Amino acid sequence: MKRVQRGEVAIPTSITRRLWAFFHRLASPRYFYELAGKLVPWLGWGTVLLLAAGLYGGLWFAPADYQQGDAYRIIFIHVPAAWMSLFVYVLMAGAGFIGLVWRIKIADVVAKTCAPIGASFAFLTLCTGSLWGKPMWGTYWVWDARLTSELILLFLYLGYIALESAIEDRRTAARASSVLALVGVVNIPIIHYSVDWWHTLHQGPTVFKLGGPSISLDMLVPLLLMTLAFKLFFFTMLLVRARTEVLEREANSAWVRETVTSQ
Amino acid sequence: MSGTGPLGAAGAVLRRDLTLFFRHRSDIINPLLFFIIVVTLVPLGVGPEESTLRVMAPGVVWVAALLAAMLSLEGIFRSDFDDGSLEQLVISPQPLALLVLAKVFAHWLVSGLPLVVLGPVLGASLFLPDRAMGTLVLSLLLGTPILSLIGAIGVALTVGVQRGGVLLSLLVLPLYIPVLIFGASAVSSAAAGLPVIGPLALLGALLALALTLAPLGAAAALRISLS
Amino acid sequence: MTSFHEFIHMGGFAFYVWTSYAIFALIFAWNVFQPLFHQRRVRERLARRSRGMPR
Amino acid sequence: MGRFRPGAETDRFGIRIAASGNGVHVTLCRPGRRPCIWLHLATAGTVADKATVDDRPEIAALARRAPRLEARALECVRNDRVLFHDLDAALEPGQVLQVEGPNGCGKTSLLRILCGLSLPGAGEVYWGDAPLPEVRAEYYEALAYVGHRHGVKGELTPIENLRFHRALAGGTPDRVPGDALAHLGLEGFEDVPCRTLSEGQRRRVALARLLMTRRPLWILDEPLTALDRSGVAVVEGLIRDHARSGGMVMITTHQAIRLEGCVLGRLRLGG
Repeated sequence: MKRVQRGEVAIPTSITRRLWAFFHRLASPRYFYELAGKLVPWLGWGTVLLLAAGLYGGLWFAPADYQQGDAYRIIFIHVPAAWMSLFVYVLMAGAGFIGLVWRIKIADVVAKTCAPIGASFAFLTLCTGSLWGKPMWGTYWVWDARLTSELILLFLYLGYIALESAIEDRRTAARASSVLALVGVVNIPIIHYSVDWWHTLHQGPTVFKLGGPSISLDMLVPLLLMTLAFKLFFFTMLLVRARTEVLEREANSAWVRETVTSQ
Repeated sequence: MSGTGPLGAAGAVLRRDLTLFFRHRSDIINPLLFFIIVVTLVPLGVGPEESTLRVMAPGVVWVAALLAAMLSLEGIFRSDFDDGSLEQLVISPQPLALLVLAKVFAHWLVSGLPLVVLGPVLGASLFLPDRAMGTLVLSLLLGTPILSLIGAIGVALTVGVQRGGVLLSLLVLPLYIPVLIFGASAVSSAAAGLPVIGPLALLGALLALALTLAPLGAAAALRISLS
Repeated sequence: MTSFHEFIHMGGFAFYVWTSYAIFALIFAWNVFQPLFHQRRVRERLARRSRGMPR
Repeated sequence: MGRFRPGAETDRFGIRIAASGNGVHVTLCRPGRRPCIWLHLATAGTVADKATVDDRPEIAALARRAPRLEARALECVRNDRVLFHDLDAALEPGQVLQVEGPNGCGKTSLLRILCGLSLPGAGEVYWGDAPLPEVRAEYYEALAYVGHRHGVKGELTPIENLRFHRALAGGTPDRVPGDALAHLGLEGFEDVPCRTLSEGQRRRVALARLLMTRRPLWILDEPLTALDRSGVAVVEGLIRDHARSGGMVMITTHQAIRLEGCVLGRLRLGG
């Protein structure tokens, strides 16, 4: 190990080589298929545990909100779903970019399989948002800035999925939808800003602070637990869908025939 | 001079497209008629009272302009894709983004500019106050190129798809929303006598962004759709 | 939360809270089972195809 | 309808709309300045047309890079069907390579990959020993491609099509549109909208593009379709002259082409 002067970080080359080898191997569909297969059970059980803890904490343990009573408990699925819908879109655009530039097939697979999960999160956010709006604002749908942005995000997802399925050739479809995702990800902040600007222009800023000036700890913990649970759930189902997609794309190769007929 | 450089080629594309549009007038006229018809439908639906129409005028004119612009997007690449001259553009030594910009400019001249000219006429039919006319023209002048530029990316992505029209609107409309918001609010602010520099400046910023990035995006999308 | 009754009642907002969580459960279930069914269908299709033309 | 003379000075300001034989052109005249054509919808015979090229430099010397097209281990998959796999091909100046094979064996896909229009599943295309993506601009200066869809605009006349192509392609101009069309047997059809021409005539307009700018590499996808006997003879002559003066041609066709005195390679695709 080289002597490390203060302030200079020498990452031993063995680690970078092993890291690079890992990513390189990850690009090979078969290795990805097997690795994903091993990970899915672990991630699955992790999700179940986190969900149980989060739901218990959020629905049973957390105190009622001084303003809204128990109606606020919807945030434990509304807020994580909103965060996840945005996170998945950015991840999808990133995977698409990698697939587009370095032509790594697995990146295209990940990008394609992200979309339906992200869309379901966006849809969940909208449903819970409107159900939460009824007790709070009196109507199921109010053109609130965040809800409108979420609705537009759902349209972006649907546009992505529609384009991906409209083009027959699998590789062209992946590359075309990657470009769309990149254009979309550039537009998301613009749309978000313009909708906020439009909202404040017409209705003035709605003062809504989550559970009073500062959210109390026993509300925050379940929220973080649920957010982690959503993230883990997303990766689990992403790997499950990705494995199927890999099987379909590599249908001609021998290892797929072997794994398919062995069961 | 060994042949024309990139600008010469872009000029040639612009001239050719304008010639094609003028020889095939229906592609130009239909979106304009659509624009007029949509605006005239609103009073029939909402009622002829001046008070209601006056409030809705900016939004209606802008939504109709946006839909008319989107309707005419197919004309940018569709005919070139069908007869194979799009491939000649892609394999020409000139930068594809510049040629795409020329095509979008030709399309805007033919479809966006008439919307700018027709806007005030239709605004007046919806009792839009005269002081807002200037802002309406300016906002359409800034907005319609953005619609053509962003639409070009959508058309480039769906050019290979049969019956890509509905898919195109699903891809492009969410991206049109900021333009609609800033355009319509500029006109309604003008109608209410409020300062309009804010939304117009934001429209200008969107136009600058679209002018620089959209041709590159559309060129990349074209190469992908043709492969 | 003290009693199970209060838990069900949700301070009068039972309908909204439980409908939201029902939709949450539905969407998560769809996210879990749709890929699994799809995977099984794909495996069967590929198995039939590969048995059909042994290379 | 006066013929338009560029460069004539005018003293009055105005926009002159002159409808000449083949369309309308709008000229913006400014006092003391040459009239600049603002909207040029049709072209009367302007001076620029009469460019003639006296010397004919060796075509192959035109390419900046040693003109050599090579494909290494190309693979193409079209919706889960492997069209060809591990395919090697090379094309040297003076050579003609004919790609043969049954319908649907991937001839067009191969040509599109060689043109850089579509990406191969695996393998790489080299132009002058450099991978295509790195020398794309140079390659496109050296390539002339006439695809299955020949790319002739129906609304424009042959002259306009060729003039547009020359402006687009750049490079050293070779023949003047009128001569190129005459060479392809299209005298008298110069000013007729292409949609009124037959498919064979439109194919000839597309092939006339090859004469507009001097390109070392021609890639022709079934250029002989819809051509009558005289058309086929003209095209064979074109290919022969091109190959003899150091050019390279890659062609797919089902008819046997007679190319005396040229190195004719064959590339068989598909079973």
